[in-house]
Amino acid sequence: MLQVRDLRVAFGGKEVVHGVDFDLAAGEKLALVGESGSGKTVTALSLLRLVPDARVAGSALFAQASSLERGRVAASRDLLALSERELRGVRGKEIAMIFQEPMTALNPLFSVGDQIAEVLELHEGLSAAAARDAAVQLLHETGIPEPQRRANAFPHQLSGGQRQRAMIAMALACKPRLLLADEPTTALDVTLRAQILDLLDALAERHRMSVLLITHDLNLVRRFADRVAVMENGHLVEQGTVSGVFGAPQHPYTQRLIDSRPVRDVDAIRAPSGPAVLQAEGVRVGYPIPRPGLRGWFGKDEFVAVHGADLRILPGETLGIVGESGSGKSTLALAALGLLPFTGRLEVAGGHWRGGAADRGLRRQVQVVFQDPFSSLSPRMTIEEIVGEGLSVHEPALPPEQRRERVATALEEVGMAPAQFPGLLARYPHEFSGGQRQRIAIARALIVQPELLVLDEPTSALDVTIQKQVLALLQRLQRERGLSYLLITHDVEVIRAMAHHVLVMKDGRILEAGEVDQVLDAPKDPYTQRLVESALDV
Amino acid sequence: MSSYIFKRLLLMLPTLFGVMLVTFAVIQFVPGGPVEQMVAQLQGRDAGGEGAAASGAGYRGRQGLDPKRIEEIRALYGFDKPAPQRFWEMMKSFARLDLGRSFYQHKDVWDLIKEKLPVSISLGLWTFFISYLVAVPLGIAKAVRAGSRFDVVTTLLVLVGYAIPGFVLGVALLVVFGGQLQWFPLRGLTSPNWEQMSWGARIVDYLWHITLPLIAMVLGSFAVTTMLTKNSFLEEIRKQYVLTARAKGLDERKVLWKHVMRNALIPIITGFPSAFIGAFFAGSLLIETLFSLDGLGLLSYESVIRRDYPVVLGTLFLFTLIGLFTKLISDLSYVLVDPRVKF
Amino acid sequence: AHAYAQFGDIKYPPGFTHFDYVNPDAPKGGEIRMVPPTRPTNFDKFNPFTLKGTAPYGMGQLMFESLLVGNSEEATTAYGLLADDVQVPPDGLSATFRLNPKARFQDGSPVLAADVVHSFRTLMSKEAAPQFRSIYAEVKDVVATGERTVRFTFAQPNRELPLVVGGMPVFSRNWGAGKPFDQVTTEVPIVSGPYKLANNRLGRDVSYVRDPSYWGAELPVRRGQFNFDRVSFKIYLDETSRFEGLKAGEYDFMREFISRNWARQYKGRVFDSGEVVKRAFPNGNPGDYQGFVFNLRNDKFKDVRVRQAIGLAFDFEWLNRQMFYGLYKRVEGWFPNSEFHAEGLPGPDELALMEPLRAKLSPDVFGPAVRSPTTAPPGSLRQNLRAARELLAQAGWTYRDGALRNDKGEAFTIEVLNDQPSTIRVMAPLQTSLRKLGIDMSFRSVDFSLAQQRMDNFDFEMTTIRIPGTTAPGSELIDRLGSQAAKTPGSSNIWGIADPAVDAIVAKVLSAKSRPELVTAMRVLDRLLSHGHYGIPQYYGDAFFIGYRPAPFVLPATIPPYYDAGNWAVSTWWASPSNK
Amino acid sequence: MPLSPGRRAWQRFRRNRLGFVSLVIFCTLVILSLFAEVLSSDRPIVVRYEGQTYFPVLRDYSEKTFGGDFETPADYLDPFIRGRITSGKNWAVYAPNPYGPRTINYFASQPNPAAPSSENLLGTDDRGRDLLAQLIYGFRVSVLFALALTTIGVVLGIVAGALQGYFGGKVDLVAQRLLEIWGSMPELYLLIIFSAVFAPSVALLLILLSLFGWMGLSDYVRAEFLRNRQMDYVRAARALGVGNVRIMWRHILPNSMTPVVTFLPFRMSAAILALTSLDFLGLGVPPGTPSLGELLNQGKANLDAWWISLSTFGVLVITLMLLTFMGDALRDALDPRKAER
Ligand SMILES: Nc1ncnc2c1ncn2[C@@H]1O[C@H](COP(=O)(O)OP(=O)(O)OP(=O)(O)O)[C@@H](O)[C@H]1O
Ligand SMILES: Nc1ncnc2c1ncn2[C@@H]1O[C@H](COP(=O)(O)OP(=O)(O)OP(=O)(O)O)[C@@H](O)[C@H]1O
Ligand SMILES: [Mg+2]
Ligand SMILES: [Mg+2]
Repeated sequence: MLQVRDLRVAFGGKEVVHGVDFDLAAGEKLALVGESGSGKTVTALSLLRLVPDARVAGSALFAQASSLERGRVAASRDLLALSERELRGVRGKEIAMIFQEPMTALNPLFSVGDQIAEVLELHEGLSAAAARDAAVQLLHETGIPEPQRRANAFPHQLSGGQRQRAMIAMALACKPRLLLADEPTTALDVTLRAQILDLLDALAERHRMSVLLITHDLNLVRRFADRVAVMENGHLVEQGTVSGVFGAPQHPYTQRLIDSRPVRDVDAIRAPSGPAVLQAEGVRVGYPIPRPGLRGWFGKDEFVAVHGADLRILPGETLGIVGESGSGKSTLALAALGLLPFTGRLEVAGGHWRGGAADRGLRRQVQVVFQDPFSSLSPRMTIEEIVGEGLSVHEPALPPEQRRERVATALEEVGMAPAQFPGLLARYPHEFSGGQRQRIAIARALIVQPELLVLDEPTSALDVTIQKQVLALLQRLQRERGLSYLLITHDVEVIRAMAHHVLVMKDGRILEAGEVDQVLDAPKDPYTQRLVESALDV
Repeated sequence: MSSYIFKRLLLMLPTLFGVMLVTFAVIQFVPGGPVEQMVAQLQGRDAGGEGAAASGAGYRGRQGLDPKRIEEIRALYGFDKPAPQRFWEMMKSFARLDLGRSFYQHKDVWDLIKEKLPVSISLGLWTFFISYLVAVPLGIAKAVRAGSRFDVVTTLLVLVGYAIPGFVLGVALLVVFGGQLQWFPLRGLTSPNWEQMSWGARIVDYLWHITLPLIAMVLGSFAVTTMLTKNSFLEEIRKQYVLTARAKGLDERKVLWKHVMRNALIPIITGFPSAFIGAFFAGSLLIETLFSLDGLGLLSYESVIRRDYPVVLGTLFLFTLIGLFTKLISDLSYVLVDPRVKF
Repeated sequence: AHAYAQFGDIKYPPGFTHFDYVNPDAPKGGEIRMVPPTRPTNFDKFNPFTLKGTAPYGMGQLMFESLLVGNSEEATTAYGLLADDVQVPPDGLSATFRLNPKARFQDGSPVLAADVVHSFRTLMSKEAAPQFRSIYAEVKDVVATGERTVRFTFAQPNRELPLVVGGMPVFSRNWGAGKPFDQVTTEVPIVSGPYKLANNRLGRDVSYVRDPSYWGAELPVRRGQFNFDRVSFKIYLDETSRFEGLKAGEYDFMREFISRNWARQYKGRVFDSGEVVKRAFPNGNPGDYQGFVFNLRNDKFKDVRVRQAIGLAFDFEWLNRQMFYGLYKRVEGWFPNSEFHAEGLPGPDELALMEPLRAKLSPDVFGPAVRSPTTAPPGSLRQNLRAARELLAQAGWTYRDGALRNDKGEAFTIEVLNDQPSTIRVMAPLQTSLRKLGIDMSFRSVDFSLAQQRMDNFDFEMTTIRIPGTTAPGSELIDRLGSQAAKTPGSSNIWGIADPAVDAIVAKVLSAKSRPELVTAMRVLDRLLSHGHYGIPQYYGDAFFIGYRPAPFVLPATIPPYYDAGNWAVSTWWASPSNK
Repeated sequence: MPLSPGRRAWQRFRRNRLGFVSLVIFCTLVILSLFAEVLSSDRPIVVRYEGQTYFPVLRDYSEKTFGGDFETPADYLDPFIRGRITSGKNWAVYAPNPYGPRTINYFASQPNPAAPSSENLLGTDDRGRDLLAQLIYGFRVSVLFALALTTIGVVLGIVAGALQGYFGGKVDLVAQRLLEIWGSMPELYLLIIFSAVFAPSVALLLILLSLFGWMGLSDYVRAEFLRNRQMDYVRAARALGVGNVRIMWRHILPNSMTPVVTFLPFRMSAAILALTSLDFLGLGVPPGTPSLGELLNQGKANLDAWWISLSTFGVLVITLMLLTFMGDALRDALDPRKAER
């Protein structure tokens, strides 16, 4: 159904995709895996001609719906040569896209319900009310609780996973014939991931929808895809059936990919060598949400995202938080960082958040990597400025050359060497791939050498090789400097590799807490049990 | 939000009081008050200039005013009372929404304002609508075609429109279309026999009168809004959500007018309320004068220059009050447009 | 008597039929459309006599009548209008008027003594504008001595006073129906004049229609006048639109005040075709004294030589040529274009007045009258400046270290203050020439009120002034030139002239019993003032610059000596057959 | 070799050809006008008189030096002096346009304002000064003044708007009310009071106009800050321990520049006009100072003297256009997403 030949994409004269060829049959599910920054997103986007400021060459023949039935491939159109108008008919209707970073990809000023309904109104010709109902239904299918209310929420009022699901709902709204899913489940916990995959499977089955799945999660590939294509550095290095490629990988990169899994290399916590770096008791966080109707004029209701959490992190310890999407993990982390108002007791690195400049000293000791790296990077600052900012704030005396050097080192440690990326330091955030941005965010946090690092899904956009590298880095730092981590992730393997203690959250409450082996090997709570099971399952 | 609104409404009182107090205090220091104005007028002083004025054939008799007369005039204007008392009395009547009476005209300030409103509203409202109706779409079109020849040429045009001072354009229009060709009338908002006209004729007559002043006013008003719209759109148009909107298959119009528009709106609406209020209450002194339209622009200017303090303070009170409300509305509309905005 | 003259010179004898400068048989009818020479924005009342508000232009001339009325030939003589007889006893302490029994208000009621008394009382009351109380300050009282006779009594003898009260507007007791006078605003006045308001709407333009049953149409003082059935005044807020209005035929008659416009703009199609005529009507009106004023309270201006030297730097000929298109005349003396202007050597009559003051006067005054310096060939500015340098040197001012300095080393600087930014145009050449003398002259224009205030406190170095020419000088001279006034803040003596000789001559002017006496005194005054070099005389115009449509009108054959162009046109022109 | 962000912005600026050319022209004009004394002056550049060389552009010479009457500086346009310094072996090199900003063409052959002629290339204004000289000097005064006023206004506007928008809450609530009070001050009366106390000067005018000139912009900046302070990258910066000032300056401001950049050219041109708008209060520039605003006023007063309004208007439009195109380029330069091709 889709025949891509010699696809080349270049930014400002620099080619990042060097002639990619692949085919995709109707109903087929092709997984595109590869190194972070290898050009997967760009490849997918260029099929819809949505890469701004890029030169796209090659051809992408897309079979017409009618011709397909008659089995004639001849009547296909070259997506790259269609007029804007023709393309518009294709976009959203026949080919839909799930963007990698749902926060920035959703319009911040429209409720997600509206944004989903819009596609339905446009392509299915539904009335506003009908589209709205359909949107709620779609949200429900993706497993968002309280879909009626969530449909009215704006993107910033949703959790990372919820946004991602809204994005998925939007893409699936018109039952497209081809779905370009760019890391669609990174922010979802394992149970939801399974649910979404089932949904996609069902659609592929029923509507012969083809899926181009971009992912780093090899388990996902195994579980879901028919065929797999491996990209490295803008080249498609290997292609084949999943079992074929995974069974007998040809290309060295593929081999490395398959061999990489997070390795546990952490010291057991030493005896409490000092006071806890983070100690929280009964932390409760609520968001104001509008009351419906006229009463909305007179006040707001509160949605409690975290109901009194207790936690404690010792120096050199990693506390992992797993839990359902939307369970309040990020909220808890933000509260711990003093970025959200909360009630309860919280002591960080021996101090309290007081707000404003008074926190300067404390800030240096507590750093964070946000769940959504793109929106957390200032769009008009270069990478050097972004990564170096912590230094210029906390070590203002540092001469500029040294600062630059340290910035380069920090980036190198997360796998972004200036040698590999010419002009790296002077680039702006939007010029990077999702995984690269995530690593920039990690480098930014690490460079100031904090004592406690809050990591909200730090490796969700990284391919396994890089993930391994980053985790190893974190482990090394912990060993060498006694760093503590608060690690939020959906990846049970990462937890296993990194955490000493683990905390399971659902619906704003802590279900279970304890040593990592204890919780993962002998889960008590039914939710935890399901979580661990499905992790093994995929 | 409601508590914020309540706070704002509550704060209007001290603000209003502050505005009046400050203005009143400033006025106390202004050299040459209404008494001096009146005295000078009565004495018929003339500083001389090029044009030899008409020799006043006025009444015979002693000229000049003796100090007693001047005292009387002072009392007439209430200047015999101490300033705090005058302020207090003024505030009391303002609280009753009584704006006082003009020093020089036989009218209440209210009546004066009402009398001038038709002209001001005519000019202002039309200018407002036309300028936004043209400038916003033009700005969007320019943003989409940024850097193209269309962009450059339209920039040039709106700038020329902006740079021609309204009165120069007005004079040119007046001379060519009013004086020479006599297509349009030279002065006023309506013909003298307006009252005898049928409704249809009235509308035609009104439009016929308003055309020239309106052109003179509106041409300069495009540039700022156009450029602001263009730049706001350029700022937004490259963001990721625009890609999403396109990926949905929305046509460019919808992408721009719905998705980008709302995001680009904040700078545009910042100027909107003041422009809207301006549409009602601000006149354009020069255009009004040129086309002999008796509007608020002329009134404000004359009252300030002639030290007609009741008119100055009364209009200030009213306009400030309305201004405070519109400011509130514009602040609220930020939230309406962008739910992330918090005060 | 049928008339009263301040100095007894009455041109028209009793029983005359009409004034010479009107056409007694002018047909009635037609319309004339004018623009007011003042700049109102609109009018908001029908009562011209209260302080607040603006009454329609033209009411005074067209609607209100007085006991006596002047004409355009005699400055100090007035003939009976509402009064058919006026008596002034030899002591000059009263004046008695007998009302014409035919006199009627427009509502048909007769004009009675009680109305005259009412008018006077009303104007003197607090509700009327304060200037009336100044104008009639010397009038002690008025009584109705009969149904149709009134007697005004005066505080002191003053030959002008009968003219003053004779010119008082008279209106009916019923106007305003007993309301306080300052509340009488929208009531149409009940008056006796030849015109009525065309409608009683307040607002922008105003039209008057001739009252066909006007009682005085056949009076000799009215005969041949007020011929138009309709007189309209239109308000334009802007000069350009006003001028375009004339060209477009929206009205018929306008007076131009700016020489540059007159020279440059009155051309083009409508002028070529004769639709509109550009015509300068010469007049015999006394010229306005316009000039720069030295503030003598400043030490640097105390020396007459300094003042004279600065005057020498003023190049009128250049200004007139380069800026005024040769349309203006130089102001000579203080009373240009009038019989009060002194020339040559003083005559015996003048010497008679001056002799007693010889000790107080500079000998120059007895020499020829001062002539304003000129740069017309063979003279030249360079020559004048050389003379000025000499005078300054004599007064102790010499050029050193980049400026003209006195022996204390102070530099000579002048700041000219007024409220009209356009003055800089006139000043610029003077500035340039003064720079050649080493004097730094700067210009400061401030807001009208501020200028007013600084004038009142005499807080300025130099300024400009215009004194309207007058045919009948009077007590205003005391306020303008008297030593007492020089010390009184707010007085019109802004120069600060404090000269006992001037005081003495002013007293002579005021006490003059006959016109020749007055003229002599005034000429002496002119000599004193011009020899004092209290200011730098500038220029005046001796003609009205008029643009009008000729077709609808017929003009009277003779143009009177003293007149105002607009009033003259309204009252003595008549409609041509084309004007229906 | 990686480019610094500043250089990248500069490159982006240069890539906007129109903007770059505008910048070049504008700078050239400003620089030329800075040398106005050489281009247009009533003093000759060099005079050779009786075997001696004089440089009147640089120094005052008394008229007596050249055989005149007065000790005061010579008027080199006076036919008398002119005759002396150009007759016989003497010679003088006059500036290309031999009139200064205040030189009245005293020996003009036509009444003022005179139409363009070989004597005065662009004609004269209504008091006999050479229009070209007026434009050159007026451009200089006006543009320098406008630059200063705009800079002050923009800085104040940004600071005030940023503080209110960034801190929001009580700061915003109170500051806004104070600004409302400040903004409704009877500006004209304050100016009149000032004009009573101080003599007019450009500096005074600058201060007075600066007092109120920033308020409009501050509203726009405030609105942008109110929105942008909620962005995730601000939260990230805060988490990093970045101080408020730095957050405002480095993170929010660059993303809130749209209104600032848009208004820049308009503010400039408004400032040019404002220079003489207060003339009627006696608060404009000292009378006689050449300025574009004054020429515009003259143009209105002398409609038939088309050369005044037309040439002034031309200069104004060109200035405004250059500024706007520069503004466009600046916008591009500040936008990292702008394609670099
Ligand atoms: N606008 C841009 N300008 C310049 N270079 C860009 C731009 N967008 C992406 N790139 C570069 O193109 C390459 C491919 O990016 P792409 O987003 O396709 O990677 P990816 O395979 O999706 O990686 P990830 O798994 O990290 O998301 C990256 O090296 C990135 O730095
Ligand atoms: N600004 C907000 N207003 C209202 N509700 C919010 C807001 N932000 C988050 N929420 C709600 O709070 C809950 C917790 O959100 P949070 O982001 O902490 O989830 P999470 O555990 O990080 O989930 P994920 O794994 O999907 O990122 C979610 O249900 C979300 O809808
Ligand atoms: Mg990607
Ligand atoms: Mg989260």
